[in-house]
Amino acid sequence: MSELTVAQRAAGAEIAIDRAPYFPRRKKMITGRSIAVLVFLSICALFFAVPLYVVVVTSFKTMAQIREGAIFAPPSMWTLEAWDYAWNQACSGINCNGLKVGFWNSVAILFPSLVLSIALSMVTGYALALWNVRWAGPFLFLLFICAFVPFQIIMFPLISMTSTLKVYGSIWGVALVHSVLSMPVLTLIFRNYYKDVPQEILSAAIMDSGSFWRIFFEIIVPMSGNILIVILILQITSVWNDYLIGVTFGGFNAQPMTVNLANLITISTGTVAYNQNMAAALLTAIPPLVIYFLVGKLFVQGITAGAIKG
Amino acid sequence: MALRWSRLSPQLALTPALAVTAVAFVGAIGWTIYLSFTRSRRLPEYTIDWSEWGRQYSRLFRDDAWMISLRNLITLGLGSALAIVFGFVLAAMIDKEKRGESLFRTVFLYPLAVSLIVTGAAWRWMFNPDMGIENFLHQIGLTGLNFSWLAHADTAMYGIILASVWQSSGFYMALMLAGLKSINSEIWSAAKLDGVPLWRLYIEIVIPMMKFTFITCAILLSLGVIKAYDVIVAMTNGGPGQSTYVPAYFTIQALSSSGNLGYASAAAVMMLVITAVVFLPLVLLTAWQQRRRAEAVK
Amino acid sequence: MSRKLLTGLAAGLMLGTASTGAMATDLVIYHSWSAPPEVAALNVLRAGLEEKGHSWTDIAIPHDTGSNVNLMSLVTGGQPPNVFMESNPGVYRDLAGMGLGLPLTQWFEENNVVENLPTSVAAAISVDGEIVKVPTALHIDGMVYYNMEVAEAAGVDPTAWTSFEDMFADFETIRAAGYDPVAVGSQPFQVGYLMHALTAAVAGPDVYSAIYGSEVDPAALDDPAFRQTLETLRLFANEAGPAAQNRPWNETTNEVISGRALMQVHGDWMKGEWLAADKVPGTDFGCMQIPGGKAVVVTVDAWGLLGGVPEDVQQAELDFASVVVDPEVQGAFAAEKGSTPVRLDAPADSLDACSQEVLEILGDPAHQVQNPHNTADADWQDSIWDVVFNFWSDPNMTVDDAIAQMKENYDTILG
Amino acid sequence: MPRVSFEHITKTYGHLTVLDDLNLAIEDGDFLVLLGPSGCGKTTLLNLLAGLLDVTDGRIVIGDRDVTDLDPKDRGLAMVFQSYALYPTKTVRGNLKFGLVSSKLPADEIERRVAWAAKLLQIEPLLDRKPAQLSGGQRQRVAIGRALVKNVGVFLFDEPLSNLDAKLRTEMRMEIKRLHDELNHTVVYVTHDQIEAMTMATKIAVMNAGVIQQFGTPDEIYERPANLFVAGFIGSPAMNLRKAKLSLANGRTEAIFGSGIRLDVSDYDFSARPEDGAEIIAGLRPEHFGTPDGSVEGAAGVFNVPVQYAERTGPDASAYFRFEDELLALRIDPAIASALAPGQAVSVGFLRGKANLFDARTGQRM
Repeated sequence: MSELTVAQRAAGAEIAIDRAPYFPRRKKMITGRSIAVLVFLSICALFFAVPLYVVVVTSFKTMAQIREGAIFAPPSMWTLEAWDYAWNQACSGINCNGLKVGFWNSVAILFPSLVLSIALSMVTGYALALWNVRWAGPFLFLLFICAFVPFQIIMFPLISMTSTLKVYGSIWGVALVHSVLSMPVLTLIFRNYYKDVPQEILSAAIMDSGSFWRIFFEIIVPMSGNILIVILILQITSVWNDYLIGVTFGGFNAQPMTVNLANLITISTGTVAYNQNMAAALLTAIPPLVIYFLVGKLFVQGITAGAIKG
Repeated sequence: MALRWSRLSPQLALTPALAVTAVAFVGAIGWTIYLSFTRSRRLPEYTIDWSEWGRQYSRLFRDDAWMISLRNLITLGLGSALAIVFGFVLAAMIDKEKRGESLFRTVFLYPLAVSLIVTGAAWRWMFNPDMGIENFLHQIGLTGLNFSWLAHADTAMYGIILASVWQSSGFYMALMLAGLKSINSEIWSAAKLDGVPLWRLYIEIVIPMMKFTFITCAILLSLGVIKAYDVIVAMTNGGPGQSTYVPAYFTIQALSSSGNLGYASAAAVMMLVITAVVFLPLVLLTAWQQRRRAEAVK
Repeated sequence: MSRKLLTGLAAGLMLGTASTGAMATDLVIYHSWSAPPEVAALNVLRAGLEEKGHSWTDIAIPHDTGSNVNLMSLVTGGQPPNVFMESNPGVYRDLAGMGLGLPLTQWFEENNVVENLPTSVAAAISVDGEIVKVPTALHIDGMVYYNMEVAEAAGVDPTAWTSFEDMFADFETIRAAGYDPVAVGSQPFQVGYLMHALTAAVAGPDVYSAIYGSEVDPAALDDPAFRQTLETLRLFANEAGPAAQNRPWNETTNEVISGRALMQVHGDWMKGEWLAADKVPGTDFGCMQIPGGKAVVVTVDAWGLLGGVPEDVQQAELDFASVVVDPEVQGAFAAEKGSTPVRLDAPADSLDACSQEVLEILGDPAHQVQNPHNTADADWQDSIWDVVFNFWSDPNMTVDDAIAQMKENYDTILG
Repeated sequence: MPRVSFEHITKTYGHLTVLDDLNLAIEDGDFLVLLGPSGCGKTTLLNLLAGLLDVTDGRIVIGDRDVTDLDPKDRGLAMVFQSYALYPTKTVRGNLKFGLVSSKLPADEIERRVAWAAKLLQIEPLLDRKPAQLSGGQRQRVAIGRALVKNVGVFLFDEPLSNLDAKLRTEMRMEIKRLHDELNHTVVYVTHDQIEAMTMATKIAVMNAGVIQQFGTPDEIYERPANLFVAGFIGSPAMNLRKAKLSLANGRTEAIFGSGIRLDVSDYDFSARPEDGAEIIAGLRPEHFGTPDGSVEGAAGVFNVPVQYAERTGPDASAYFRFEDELLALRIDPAIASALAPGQAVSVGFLRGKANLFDARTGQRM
């Protein structure tokens, strides 16, 4: 719907431009209010952008310049040294192979986490929303409560459980814990979204096929574009940015990048090398940032399309 | 009634989730509750001395750090609520003033992509009195200004609030933007015809219409606040003193530094109780609301 | 360079025969060290271990990243490391209870290690009468390290101080010269260490043992000397500016190295930072014990070995232990880390002016007490840290408040 | 052959009983319309037949198979939904094929059927479009096509025309009627629109409050409504229903209204012997009146009533008169309608033999 109006507006604007030379018409005035709003928004944008700006310029500075203390000044000499150090040489304990080790761990954790958590919660949400299961109501309520359970309360038992399953301290263990912990919230989001699939479409599909899985793969999954974008973004950022689960369940082979980063920031070579810290922080933040800058628009669209609601 | 596959397959499909819930949540919570009655230290101990089963809890309520944690939880909750207000204001402005919509949206949203560990590093550096903003302000002559909030017990929480508002406002803005877009566009025209000033329209019509969006935001925010941990580690590590302790941090601290599993479990259980106290009304309200909506449809 | 080569050679020769038949084993080594001198010291051990044909898998979780839970998580999670840096006797008791303890008394005797250890070290590595730890470094928790250049510029002579009164009396002079008298870091760990070092120095070994020992006597909390300790701590806290908040110890050390502050009172691992900055003990910086101190707190960093493992793994763990306690390795290790060797027979050329000072102090058994991590209940010890850090951070908190809180904690935790 | 019968069907939701011991049977090739106001249970009945809901008690038989416990797809049915329920992510072709692929038909047979249905419904050019690119009428055709390709004996329609505009609705009505005439399937069609029912059905079941009020051909339903509900529900403007008393004096049977006006119903085909003085309700269809102020010769009764207002709907017109504090509706010639002035009193006769009489106590036809 809104797409159409955007397109219409765009079309309208084009016509107006075409005609402008012949029919000079009163331009839409920028009102005082518009200016005030734009100024306010710009100031807010500044507030939001400043930390990123500071981090970026700092990561390209030399320590000598940082010590001068001009936090907002651009680098007098751009250097990639700090980046190189953070990626290739930063130490985590005795190993000085840089953040790249943790980066690949994070990648390795990310994919199984995404597949497991999305597969589990998508199917569950679909079954709860569209199929008539007698105990769906109580189960839904239980999930709702689970969504609010703080991690701390189940942390210790989960350690024992992953240990029993022999996955503690492995990529799979971390991915499994991520999937388990995110399952209630993701399920609720999927369920809310699927609740809006017209009952008649499901009825039609039941009459046509009757197969739970065929309907899921052929009808429901193709309809899940909006919600999948939102879930993917949420889940990628939360898994990638997680620290506590990684440090608790990563053992000694599967520590994600955030743990390396925290180690790096804590390890200091006499005086803190802020440029290295900031470069490391940026390196850690780049993957989710890229995703946001690329598909942030779809994220808002997905939410607008009903991905998250009360 | 005959057994039908169409009836069975959804139930089978729900089994994994049910098993996960039963084991990882219900079972684990039960386990933790049990541990909170024991005197477990570094390792679990399964004997309960019934004459003093509540000792961990009574200690908790005499522990100043726990009281600080609770107080900070409220402070953080109230402070972070600014993120919702801020998010709404931003969303309303972006929605009305279409110019630069995508640019502003991206800028407001990006902090969400950044982990709190990174956020903490950035903000701590900006709060650093020698090299951060304070130094900058002093250099340009504003020597009276004090920006080293994290260094003082009475202002450290504000630093944390600032960082978390910075981080989460964009998310609430996105939710609000979605809520605003779902409002019938005729309302704006109607208000224009009636000559209703914009601010009254927002307060009397738009905000009440968006109450579910607000409730959703409030739920998500409270969740974030109760679970707040990373931001504390990244910004202050609980200091100065114990002035920025929050329950989640307290719990981990009790487990790791004090090596007291029983005590940590009791704190965790109290976190659950807090969660229940905060959310049960909300959960019931939502359930009731959904039922009413469902009935309205019939 | 040659020293390292020699170390490796010696280690290789000494145990080469023993290990030729042994299988190469990968040891998982857990520690919390992260500062560059600490890492350099670990690399000395790694070189020694690799000489013996084993490999080193490192798992490091630095202090104060909120995850000290890790060792016990690893154990609970069924992935216990083979070697772990741990002082807390409770952990050893837990491990023994789980069948994962490895008693070392016999091994120590067979290898003639015990007779070469200072008494305080020998005491620190036993739990319930059984040796279970492998000592790796010896430190004194409260030493005064000062920048000699700054001392000269400010016109003060730290060696002339015989008491805290003398020391604080000079602060005005130092400040007038444009230097901070003392650099502190407002971090629970630094304040906690400063507190127990001050307790030993100001209140003496008896009060110290009554509070930080394995048997706690709450009456000691009311001892006037303990009150005086807290008052002294307050004087240090007054020196903490906003910049000190959350400042790691080694950054704090750098305040002194770079000449912004005169001195730092902290564990003598500070020396590693000085050496890393190419400063020479006795020339660029001076080290001394707390003026007028009644006792010093000795920290023995030690490794625990995992028991209940296959024969070949256990042999590898013992190989690791033999590397750690090897006199040559000890010398090299201490030189990198800035510690004092745990063996009295470590090569003399590895001892700098500060280490000699430390060994001299350790000559008097009555003048030393143990780091509370070796003896005290972790919960109780942690509660003291909480109280003193709150006391440190809140100028309005009185000594009475602090003592009252400690008593209450005692009743809750140990009462 | 697919004869469809409902036997003792009961459906309850918790304490709420929607259908209670309902029985209904139609023959092969019948076009059954379930007609009733919303909430009457007609859609529930349809969903029970489709298998989308489970019966609480009773039996559903299609042909000679008891389908009560079968899955929807195994019942040999096809259904067209109110909102068309097209799969939004599939093309028209994909929509048509979806139900066939799972029935494991050979590929060329599937293609053949899709082509046949597309030709029949004239949607061949649309086959590769997505539903979002279709107009309402086109979607409707696709929805019907999706049912047709399944080649089953029974078709179910759930208010399929209610989302179309008036013109399209008429067109599609004809279309569905034509398809039924051509293919001669059994159809069960749910609607609340009596025009659809009257034009398409071979059998109508009028439902209210979960009960079938009358089951019969359209003519039977219109001419001889079984009770007050059916009488009032069918017809537009609705039948005028007025209280009256029966009088059996003078060898004549007359209905006497409150105002004294008499209506001769001597030729009425009473199902039971009427009693003198019985309370009745007389049903007078608007089209069974004579011309206002025209000849009243041979009329069963004459009403002298003031005009309230008249309205024209193009070819037709209705006039409303004030009669005993209520409105009396008449269908009249549009030309006359314009001549009627409000307040003007006219006399109008009611045709002999056209009245419907109902027992005032039971509401049943007498």
